[in-house]
Amino acid sequence: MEFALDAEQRAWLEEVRAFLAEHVTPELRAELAEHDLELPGGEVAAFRRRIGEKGWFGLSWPVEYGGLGLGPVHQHLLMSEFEYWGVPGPDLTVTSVAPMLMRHGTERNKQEFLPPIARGEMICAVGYSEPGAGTDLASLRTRAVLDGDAETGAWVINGSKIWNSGAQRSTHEWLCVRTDPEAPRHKGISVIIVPIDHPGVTVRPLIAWSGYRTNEVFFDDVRVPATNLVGEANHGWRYITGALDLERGALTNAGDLRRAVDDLLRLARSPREDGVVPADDPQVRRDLARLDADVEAATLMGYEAASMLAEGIIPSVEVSVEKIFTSELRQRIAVAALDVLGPEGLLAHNSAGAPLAGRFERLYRAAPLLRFGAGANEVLRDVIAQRGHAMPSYGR
Amino acid sequence: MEFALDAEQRAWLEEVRAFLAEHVTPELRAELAEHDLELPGGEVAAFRRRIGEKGWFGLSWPVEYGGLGLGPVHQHLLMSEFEYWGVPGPDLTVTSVAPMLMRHGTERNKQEFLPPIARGEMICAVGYSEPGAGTDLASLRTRAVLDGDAETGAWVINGSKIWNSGAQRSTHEWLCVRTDPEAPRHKGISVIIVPIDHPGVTVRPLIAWSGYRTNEVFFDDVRVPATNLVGEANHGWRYITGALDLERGALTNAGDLRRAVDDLLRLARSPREDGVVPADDPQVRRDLARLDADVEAATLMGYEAASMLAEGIIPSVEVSVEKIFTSELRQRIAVAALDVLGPEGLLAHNSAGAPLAGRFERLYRAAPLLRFGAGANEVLRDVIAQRGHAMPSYGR
Amino acid sequence: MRLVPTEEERDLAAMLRQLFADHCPVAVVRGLREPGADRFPKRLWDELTRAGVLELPFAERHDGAGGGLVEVGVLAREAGRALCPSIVLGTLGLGLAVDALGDDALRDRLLPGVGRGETRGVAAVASPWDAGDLAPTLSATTEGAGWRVSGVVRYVVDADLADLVLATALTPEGRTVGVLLRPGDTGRVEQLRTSAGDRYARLHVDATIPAADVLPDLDPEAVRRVALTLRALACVELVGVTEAILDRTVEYVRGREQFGRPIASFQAAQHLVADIHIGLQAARLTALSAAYRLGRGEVATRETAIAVLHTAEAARRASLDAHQLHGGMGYVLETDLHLWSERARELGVLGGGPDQATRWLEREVVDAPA
Amino acid sequence: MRLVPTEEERDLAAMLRQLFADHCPVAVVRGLREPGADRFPKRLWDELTRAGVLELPFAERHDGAGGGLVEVGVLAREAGRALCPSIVLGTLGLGLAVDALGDDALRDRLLPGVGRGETRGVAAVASPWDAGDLAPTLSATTEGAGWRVSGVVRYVVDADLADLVLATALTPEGRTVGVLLRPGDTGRVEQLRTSAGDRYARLHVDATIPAADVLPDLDPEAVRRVALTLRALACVELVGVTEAILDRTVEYVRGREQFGRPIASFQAAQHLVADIHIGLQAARLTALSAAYRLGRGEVATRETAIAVLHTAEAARRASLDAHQLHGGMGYVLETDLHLWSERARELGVLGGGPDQATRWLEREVVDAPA
Repeated sequence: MEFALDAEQRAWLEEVRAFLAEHVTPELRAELAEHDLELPGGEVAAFRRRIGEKGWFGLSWPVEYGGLGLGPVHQHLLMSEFEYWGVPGPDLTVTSVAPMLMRHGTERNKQEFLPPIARGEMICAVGYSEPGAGTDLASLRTRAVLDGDAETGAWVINGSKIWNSGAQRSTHEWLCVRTDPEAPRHKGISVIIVPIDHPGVTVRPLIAWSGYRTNEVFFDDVRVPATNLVGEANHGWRYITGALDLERGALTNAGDLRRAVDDLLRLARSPREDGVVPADDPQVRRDLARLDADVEAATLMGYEAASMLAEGIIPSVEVSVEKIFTSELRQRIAVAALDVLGPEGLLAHNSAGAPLAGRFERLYRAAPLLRFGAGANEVLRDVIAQRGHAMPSYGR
Repeated sequence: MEFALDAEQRAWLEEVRAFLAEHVTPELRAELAEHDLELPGGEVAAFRRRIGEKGWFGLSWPVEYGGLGLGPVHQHLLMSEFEYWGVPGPDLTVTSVAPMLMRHGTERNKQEFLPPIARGEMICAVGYSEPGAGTDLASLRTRAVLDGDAETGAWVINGSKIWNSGAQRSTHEWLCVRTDPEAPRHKGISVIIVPIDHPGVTVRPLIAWSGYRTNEVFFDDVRVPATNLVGEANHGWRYITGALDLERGALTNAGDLRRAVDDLLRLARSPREDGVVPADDPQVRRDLARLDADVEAATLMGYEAASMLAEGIIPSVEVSVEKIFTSELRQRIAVAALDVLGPEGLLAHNSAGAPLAGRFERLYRAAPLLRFGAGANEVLRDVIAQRGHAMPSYGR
Repeated sequence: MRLVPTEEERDLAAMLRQLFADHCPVAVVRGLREPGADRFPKRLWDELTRAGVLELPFAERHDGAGGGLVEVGVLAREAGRALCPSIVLGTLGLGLAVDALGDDALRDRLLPGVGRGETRGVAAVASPWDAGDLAPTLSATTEGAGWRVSGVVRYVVDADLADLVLATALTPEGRTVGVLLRPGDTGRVEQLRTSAGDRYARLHVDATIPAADVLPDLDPEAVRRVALTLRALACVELVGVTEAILDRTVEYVRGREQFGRPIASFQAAQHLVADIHIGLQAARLTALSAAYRLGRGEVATRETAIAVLHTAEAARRASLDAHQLHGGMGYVLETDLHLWSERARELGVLGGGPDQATRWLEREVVDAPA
Repeated sequence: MRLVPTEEERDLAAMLRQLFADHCPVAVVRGLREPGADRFPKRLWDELTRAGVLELPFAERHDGAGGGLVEVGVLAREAGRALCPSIVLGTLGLGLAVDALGDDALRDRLLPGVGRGETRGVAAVASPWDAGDLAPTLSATTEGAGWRVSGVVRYVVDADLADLVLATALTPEGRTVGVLLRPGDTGRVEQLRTSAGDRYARLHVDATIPAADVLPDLDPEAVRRVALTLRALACVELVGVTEAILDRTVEYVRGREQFGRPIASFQAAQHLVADIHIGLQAARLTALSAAYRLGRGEVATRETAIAVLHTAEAARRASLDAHQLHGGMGYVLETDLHLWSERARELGVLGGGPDQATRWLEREVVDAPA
């Protein structure tokens, strides 16, 4: 085992950092602070183009699909660094959708969809969860019925999806639907790609406590070409569950946590408005030390999962651990910040005079998401026990 | 609500303290340290006689059964104070067995058994759990078959009980048996009083990690008079489950925890062998403050349960909370002591040079018992959710 | 020791719960947060005044109902449950502070108006970071018949709604006096934005105030008892907030299915609920105990510290685990859970959270002789 | 970064696991604790020596196998799993300390004997309360051709089994020297009792020792690295202990029924196991990381502190929750679980537990510039 970056990994990290140092401009930061990702055609779009020019959207894709063919450790280093800088990097379209297309898509799927994804022109929202089902994906009820044959016909889609983040700025929906209602619940599920501007698609905004916008998306007799089916009909469950482990790994690097603790350390070393320097206080010191130790563990978990992927091992238990650990740690950081900052920590995000523009005020509101989202931690604890230790299902 | 002792309660507490100050002699302490409760006829026995002379074994019994007719708050104050002083007070025989006899026993049961209990001559071991069943009492398999009629016949008993604490120094076994094997598992259970010196009773010692002796007790064709049946046949489940709530309350006052934190505070204020005064250290200070706060909460929980009993309300959810809280707190105290004392805290209980004769070394080994014993905390959390919040059984 | 509520306490709680259910529904609470909305809950205020809520703890000679801190606690807890706008308990706090620190003349002048709902305000006699820190941030010197007062009072809640803010100021001789500030008149009010609206303000004070508005030579112990009383009442309020979170959450998980069965039937969900319940039992008992002791005139620093520890931690746990149990359905603004979460957050912070309380407790417990 | 074991590491682990399974069954471990028993595991020692375990990290010129700290870590982890008697890793620790602090002559003199199992011992170069505290508790002055050494070395593990104890002493000039003590010859050995037998001792030293047994002018950084290395290896050992606890516990709950179903099928049991697993994953990675960095010559104070935090807490949680999952069946001495629990307790304490490690980490992280 090697607990240090080797020369090539160091060089790669330097390249990523140099890129960020050049392109994360004050203008980009200002736009992100004010608009998050919601301003089309602005700095964020330009930043995305620069990433595309480096080929980093296809960083981990095989060369044959126009990727750079770099490995999971490279991808992990890049994603962690982008998270540390707090800027948007490769998203689910390239880290999750594209690999599924490569692995499971038909030849036609690949030709039709991979090139625009590589160019950054096609961006997918991922439509899995439905109102009333939450983490229980297998109970989805959105239906697609084939009208005509598999070459020239059309899928007719009815239903709705929830927690459809980014649907308002996506070109397509990567949509999980039920295509065989008679089959057992894990069978009969397919994946269909739906252009989001198609007639019958309605996007309704849902605003989360964190201020983040997500959506409910309704499909009302939406017709898409039969060839928009990904891979084979009724095999979708296998496609997406395989991808979920990877997605979970990609979602849960510790870059943002390292940044949060570094930020909190910085705040704690400066006097508050009441003149107290929190880092002089023994309790604050202890909490910060403890958080540093936990971020270090989370960071190593990320490297471990990436290393396993690089060896061709799917780290499904390991990324469940990482996801639980990082999501609960994020919440502990936010709670610790409350006590470090006192009333100053209650000043609203982006309001005048809030410490670090209220990033910890928002973190407290943002932290719950990753405990219940992307696989509720309770379900993932079951996974650790059942998949990791052969403990029996309790009949869920 | 009154969060302070009233004049009568204060007077009672003073009486209890005066008794303890007089009778908890260095000789009694020395005997307890060396022999625990195992030395017959010594200081502990004399101390028990003194308690009996005060009438305090029957403290909470109605006057008609020879008791003092005092209420649950008095009993709670006495029990907490005895726990604080670390000396044996009224035990399950008087706090649990006798009340069940009064509530559910036949007239003959009462006449036969209550007077010797009041005199301290009859001491019961409580035989509920069986090997292979743990907290799941309803699955008990020890059988009793009636040979003859209910007046002149005999119960013939076969089976075994585990975690039979004190069996080696008891006169009788308060034994839960199955008397109707055809009935559903919660039915068909009865309680029979078995003299422990009867032929066919074998007591096998089990030594716990804490050093505490408990026993497995075997019943091999043991014959006892039919009239040793408590109350009616096949109604035992109701008798004992009603008593368990009370027992749990009695088991879980915070007296020993208050004492443990006071002891730890005292140790922390003195220099260790390496010259460090733990209480000068900010982390130790924080931990001790936190433990004090938790003991205070536990203490109030005890008063609350006693107050409810005094109002005629059975605090079944409240004592579940109290039992979980105190048992987990006990463990946290023991863990905190590890860090306060360092290697000195590893010196064996009763060994030369161990701080406070190694009481915290032993506490670490003793603390696990009350988390899983007397109703495992997991089962009690189910009770809180299901009985306290009408959450549905998950089919246990 | 009698830790069960009396019949009177139960009746008062029931009356108040009904009052809040009728006049403080969640729509009212939401409305006050909307950008540009009038932050004063006029109709609720009138109903509460009519029911005598604001005169609860004051003596009959001041037109009060003669209740004690235990009754105020019953109110605070129900107010917490209903997320009653903070100006209500804030104004009561002003009244309690005037009652404790003022002379009879001041009580006669102010308390009837507080009780009738005609005078609104808040007491700000301790550091918002640390209710145990009583060092004034204002200075005061006599000037003619009045006093010149200047400085900044930080993080005053609802200053925009207050007729009077009772703060403390340091004289050149090093004595502490109380000063009744009239936001706006006595200096600039700098509003500070929170996620629940512009609820806090920095009061920049630079004004001459009449001698009648100055409480001379405050007894430090009395000020401390007031500061702790306000902190303890916030703990009791937080217990109510936490109870409401628990109730809402249990109701939600009992109704909602996942994997073909109610969420409430999963043992993991039951244990989250049980742990909220356990934390709440500790929070409730310790908060009521602190209020009781302060009400008896004790400077219950230890009990208040313990109450802060238990209530803040129970509330945080409850609120965050409630989000976990609700999942996405409790995370979108339209489902309201965040209203309780934010109140839980605030009440666990203002005047010092668990860290600060632990510092008090260290001095009380670790430094005290065995 | 490559956080998967190499094939060589896996092979070494498998070999060692088999070796311990064959020669260090729990009966051996129990036997050493019995009152009056010979505390030296003779047969196990011979097997380990034969397998070359004690020469693992030393250079070939000292008859060693040329391995590094990563290989010693593999050994420590398997030793932890099997509760291998502490004299084994203690003796290796003595060898590592001599290797790091001695000159070539000393290495030539001692390491071959350590590797062949002929010299047993332990290094005691830091405070047993705090591995970061290197202040010697012995004093040493030259006396003729040798040195006069006196003082007390506290909480030395296995001193009764040791031929040599490497400690440090302070000279009148304030320099730190290493001293090789021979328990018994160099002063009284005061045995101290633990629940696992008379495993610790106070060495009361008052003797003249030859110059050859003194390591003059130690580099403070080197001593620190040795102290941290020994602490980090104890962390790795503790990972093995925790893994064994988890494995035993899972096996137990899968086989044992309650309420008519396996305990393992209760979600609460699964989540206790999952939390042990999560703690263990953090413990394993941080402990191996610390050992790796120390093996590269870094004074990895931060990494060692983090390892202590995670390993000690994971082990305590695992051991106490294992008792919870076992119930009474794991609480009686005849079921052996307590053997692991006590080792977990000890390894989380000696040299400083989580509190102490947090103190190191505060200095490394909070005081460091951003």
